[in-house]
Amino acid sequence: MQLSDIERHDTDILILGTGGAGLFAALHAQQSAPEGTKITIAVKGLIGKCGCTRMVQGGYNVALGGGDTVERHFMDTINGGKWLPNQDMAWRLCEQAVVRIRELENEVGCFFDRNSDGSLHQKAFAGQTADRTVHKGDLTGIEIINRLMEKVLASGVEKLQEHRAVGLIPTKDGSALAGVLMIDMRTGGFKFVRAKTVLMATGGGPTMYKYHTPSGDKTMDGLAMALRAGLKLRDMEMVQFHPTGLLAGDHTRMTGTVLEEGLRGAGGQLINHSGARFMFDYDGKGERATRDVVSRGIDAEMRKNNNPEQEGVFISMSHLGPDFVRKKFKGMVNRCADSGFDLAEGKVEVVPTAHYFMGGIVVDVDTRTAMEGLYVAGEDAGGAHGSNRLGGNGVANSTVYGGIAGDTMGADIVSMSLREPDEAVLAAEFDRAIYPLSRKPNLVLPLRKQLQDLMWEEVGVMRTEAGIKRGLTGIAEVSDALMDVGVDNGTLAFNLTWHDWLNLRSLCDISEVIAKAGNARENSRGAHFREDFPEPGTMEDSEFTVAQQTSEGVTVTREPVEFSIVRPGETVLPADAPETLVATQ
Amino acid sequence: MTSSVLKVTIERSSDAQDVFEVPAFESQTVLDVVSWVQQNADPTLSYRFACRVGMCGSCAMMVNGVPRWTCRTHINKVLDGNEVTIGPLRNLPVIKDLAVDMDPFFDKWVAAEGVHHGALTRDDPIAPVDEDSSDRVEANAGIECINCSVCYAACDTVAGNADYLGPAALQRAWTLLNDAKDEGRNAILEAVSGSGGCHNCHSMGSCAAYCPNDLDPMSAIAGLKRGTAKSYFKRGR
Amino acid sequence: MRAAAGITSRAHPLWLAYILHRLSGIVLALFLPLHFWVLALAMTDPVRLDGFLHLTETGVVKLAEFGLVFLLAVHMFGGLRLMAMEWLPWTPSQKTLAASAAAISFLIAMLFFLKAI
Amino acid sequence: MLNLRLYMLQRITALLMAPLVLGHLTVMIYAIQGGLSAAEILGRIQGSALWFIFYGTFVIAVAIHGAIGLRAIAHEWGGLKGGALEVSMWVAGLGLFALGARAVWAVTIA
Ligand SMILES: Cc1cc2nc3c(=O)[nH]c(=O)nc-3n(C[C@H](O)[C@H](O)[C@H](O)COP(=O)(O)OP(=O)(O)OC[C@H]3O[C@@H](n4cnc5c(N)ncnc54)[C@H](O)[C@@H]3O)c2cc1C
Ligand code: HEM
Ligand code: SF4
Ligand code: F3S
Ligand code: FES
Repeated sequence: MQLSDIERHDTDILILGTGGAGLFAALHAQQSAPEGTKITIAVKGLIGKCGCTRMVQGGYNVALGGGDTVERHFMDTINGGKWLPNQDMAWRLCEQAVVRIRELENEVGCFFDRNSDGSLHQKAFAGQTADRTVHKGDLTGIEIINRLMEKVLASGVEKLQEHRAVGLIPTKDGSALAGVLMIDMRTGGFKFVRAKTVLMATGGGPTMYKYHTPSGDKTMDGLAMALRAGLKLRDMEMVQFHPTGLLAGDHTRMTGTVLEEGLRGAGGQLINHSGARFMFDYDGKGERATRDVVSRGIDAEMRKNNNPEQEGVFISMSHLGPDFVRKKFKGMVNRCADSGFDLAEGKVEVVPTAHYFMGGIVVDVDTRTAMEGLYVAGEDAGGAHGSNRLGGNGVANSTVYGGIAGDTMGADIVSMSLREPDEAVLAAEFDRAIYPLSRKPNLVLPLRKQLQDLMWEEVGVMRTEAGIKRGLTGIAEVSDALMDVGVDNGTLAFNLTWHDWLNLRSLCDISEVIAKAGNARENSRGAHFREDFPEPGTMEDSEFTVAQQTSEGVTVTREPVEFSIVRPGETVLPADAPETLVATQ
Repeated sequence: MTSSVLKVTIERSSDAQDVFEVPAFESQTVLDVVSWVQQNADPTLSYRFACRVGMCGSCAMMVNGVPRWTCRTHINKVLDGNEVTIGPLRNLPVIKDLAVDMDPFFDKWVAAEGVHHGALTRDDPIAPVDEDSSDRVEANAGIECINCSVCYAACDTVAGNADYLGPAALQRAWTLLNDAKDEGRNAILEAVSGSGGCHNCHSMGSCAAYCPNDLDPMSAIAGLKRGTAKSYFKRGR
Repeated sequence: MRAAAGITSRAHPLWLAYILHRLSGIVLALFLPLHFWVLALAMTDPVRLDGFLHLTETGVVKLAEFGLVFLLAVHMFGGLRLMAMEWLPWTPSQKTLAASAAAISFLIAMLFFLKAI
Repeated sequence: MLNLRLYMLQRITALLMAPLVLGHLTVMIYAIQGGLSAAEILGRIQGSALWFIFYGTFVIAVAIHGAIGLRAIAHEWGGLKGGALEVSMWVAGLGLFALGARAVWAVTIA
């Protein structure tokens, strides 16, 4: 494999990833770009069949009246994010969600559950003050992505499936993006795709944790590429843990997958190693407290227990009546049964599990980045959620901003042309990707496990300075060790082990950033909890972290949050607005 | 479990198979077995998965001759003694080892007009729909399809008839035909009446028998046959 | 071996019904021309037709004839079942019921038939 | 390789044949008592316009029905397609019709 073997390919608009963000961008770009614009969609898996948007269960947050307003949705988002969100982004999210949901129903053809009068059914996730979440049963993501996928497949965009982006290649002066280097995973060949605009929508994905929910294809590739390209990343310490991931042992990919929120909402009980309910020791709402609180409660109980046979805690539903559970949570009961657990009658072992990444690339409200030609939307973009993402705001974020990105790119390309790449960077990125092929083959998996254990222990649900330091040392060790692990180069076609290596490379790079940002934030906000700094700090002085790759390696600085719409202690709601519209259960 | 070591035969191509000894673990799915082989024994083994929980439909393979989601199939369910044979999904071109090219499946999905044909726009209010109306009940019946292609692999008609659109695509067409919001009625009826259309289905029911989601494409296709027959008499074609 | 494994893995009631219907259809399509040819002898060679008809008295041919009538019946009820499945908006259990009713009444009819000859 | 038209033809002919086959079987049960002879058959149905229509319809139906059925099998199991498939269908259909027509002619008219 040589540099000259790289196939060169041109397009106008290139989209990386086919989650809610990527697919919406493809549709909107087609609507807004001038006739004859070539749109290409490249994705690590199959179109619409990878990524996390498909895995969305609970639903989509949108204020559709009935007392709920965009203002209320916005305030919940700001409060949930503990005043760290970029307010303009959060506002745009809440405002555009209203348009996007109509688009999903009317133009894309989604069907969401209805009330008996035919209107959309909405429910409330924890942390919301209105019944706001639109859903299709508990398989909302499947409905959204299937419908989007059909539209895109039928639209005639160019498809580069199982094409993995490995490097952003700027122009020689570094001011703009020229194109993206990728591996055609099916053949193992390289492709350099030039485009006037590129949308990065690769969806983050905190899969460097021992327990994690996202799909297997998500390994922080986008953020790692952006880091190398010198872009600023914000809120990188903010990893959301879902409290109830299935614990089925080390040897199954099922471990870490989500047992849905609704189980606790319906009255599911969490039981510790000595058979006692414990959540009321941590919060007055018990099991119904927000994700971060419950995750920390479980984590604390797990640390108290040193029985190696039992790592997690148990969720127990049987007191609600096994038949009720089987009926109401059919999907979850079946899923547990497939791993050999009886959710309806027995109890199932659970652990907190890394679920969503609030951190991401710094963008403006139109998804533009500091680098001309590069746009970022969805989970890869930072800012909309601050320190915590409300359940239901994730898919709203990716679909809203994916659409905005499509519109923005469609308009921007009119005044843009293709750019010449910096061949030196191209060569460097190529070398980086083929590096393991020239080393002596060895197993990649043990190193990945090592990183995952490390991140879980030291940079996980609860953090300390000492732990983070140990974490950083350990990450460096794994990172170095990885450079001594080679990959069998007998055949490069569909060589998953090569991609495992590249995945781990991205994860190591971003793990370091997470640890460093975590160390820089010396307070506890939302998803980030420092045992050595348990207080949230004053809201007025809120700062967010910004990480960047410089000649000295990754450095983290802090920038003040701009309260461009509302200041801490104030609200955009009318003075007489009730605290919450959700009927207390 | 009868033994702590599983004998796993993997079909690498139509005439080559490899046998691996895989340690048995508790809570082990077929996907875990395949992953173990790739991660520990043969790093060149190719396969595909994403969500690992039965939502994305990219991990389906033939397991002892039966198409299944490997991520949601506990190995104990399929072991024959301590043996299992795993091959690429039937009826689709193999890319390498256990990974197949799903494009024909999706091309047919689109060819069956499996795409929303709407008249409303994002500026219109969301139409009220009675969830209990018979049309909506019919549309909802097939809506949870994750396009995993298991039914497509199970169907002998697909095996013999390269043009046949197949159960999943036709089920999608039927769903849309019943969707009050869809305006593509004639286009759909046209699309499913061609030489690869619903009329090729022999109601052998393997699609419904093997769909891991308990969906019933066979009945959906029967619905299309009724729909097209009705319009045949009405429109004379 | 492989083929056999492939087939057994697909064996379920509806698939068996399909394969039975198909095989019976093929055999009928092969037999019918023969049957027509024999009947046409009535015109060209009545004596030989009689010869054939006498043959039906003998065990083997009688069995074969019975087999064909049986196949015709199987195919016909299979076909009617199929059309009911496709066209009648009945529930699956109603269809099973109807098919069994048809099969049972047919069996009774066959019994009378067998008694008659 | 069945489109709506072939499908409808196959089902309509099937529906048509069902009563005819039942009728035929009933007659057979009745006739077969005491054995069959050419004279008997001929005596019963020769010269009868009704029987001519009865068996004539059956022959037309079965020719269409069988040909379409064999077409599906020839495609799915035999791999025939395009022109070869069309030709084989017509050969099967016309063949069935010719043989059947000759037989009906023989027993009802000639
Ligand atoms: C189990 C689960 C349940 C969830 N439930 C909810 C919920 O109920 N409500 C809610 O609002 N949010 C929920 N979320 C979060 C939500 O799924 C995400 O916020 C959102 O879908 C992210 O969308 P995205 O388009 O940014 O990324 P994704 O949908 O993850 O898509 C990323 C895409 O990028 C591709 N990609 C990755 N790397 C590369 C590369 N190097 N080259 C090319 N392509 C690449 C991936 O293959 C994928 O196609 C849930 C998440 C999970 C995991
Ligand atoms: C008596 C009434 C009959 C009925 C109700 C009937 C019904 C049917 C039906 C509904 C089909 C379609 C099957 C499918 O699409 O899978 C079919 C197929 C077929 N029929 Fe008949 N049929 C009858 C008589 C006959 C006769 C007399 C023949 C002999 C030539 C015949 C030969 C075939 C063949 C070869 C097929 C194709 C089978 C397949 O595709 O699997 N049928 N029949
Ligand atoms: S109908 Fe069932 S088996 Fe077929 S693609 Fe859909 S989910 Fe898979
Ligand atoms: S298996 Fe195939 S033949 Fe019809 S009933 Fe299902 S599509
Ligand atoms: S991996 Fe997604 S369905 Fe199996």
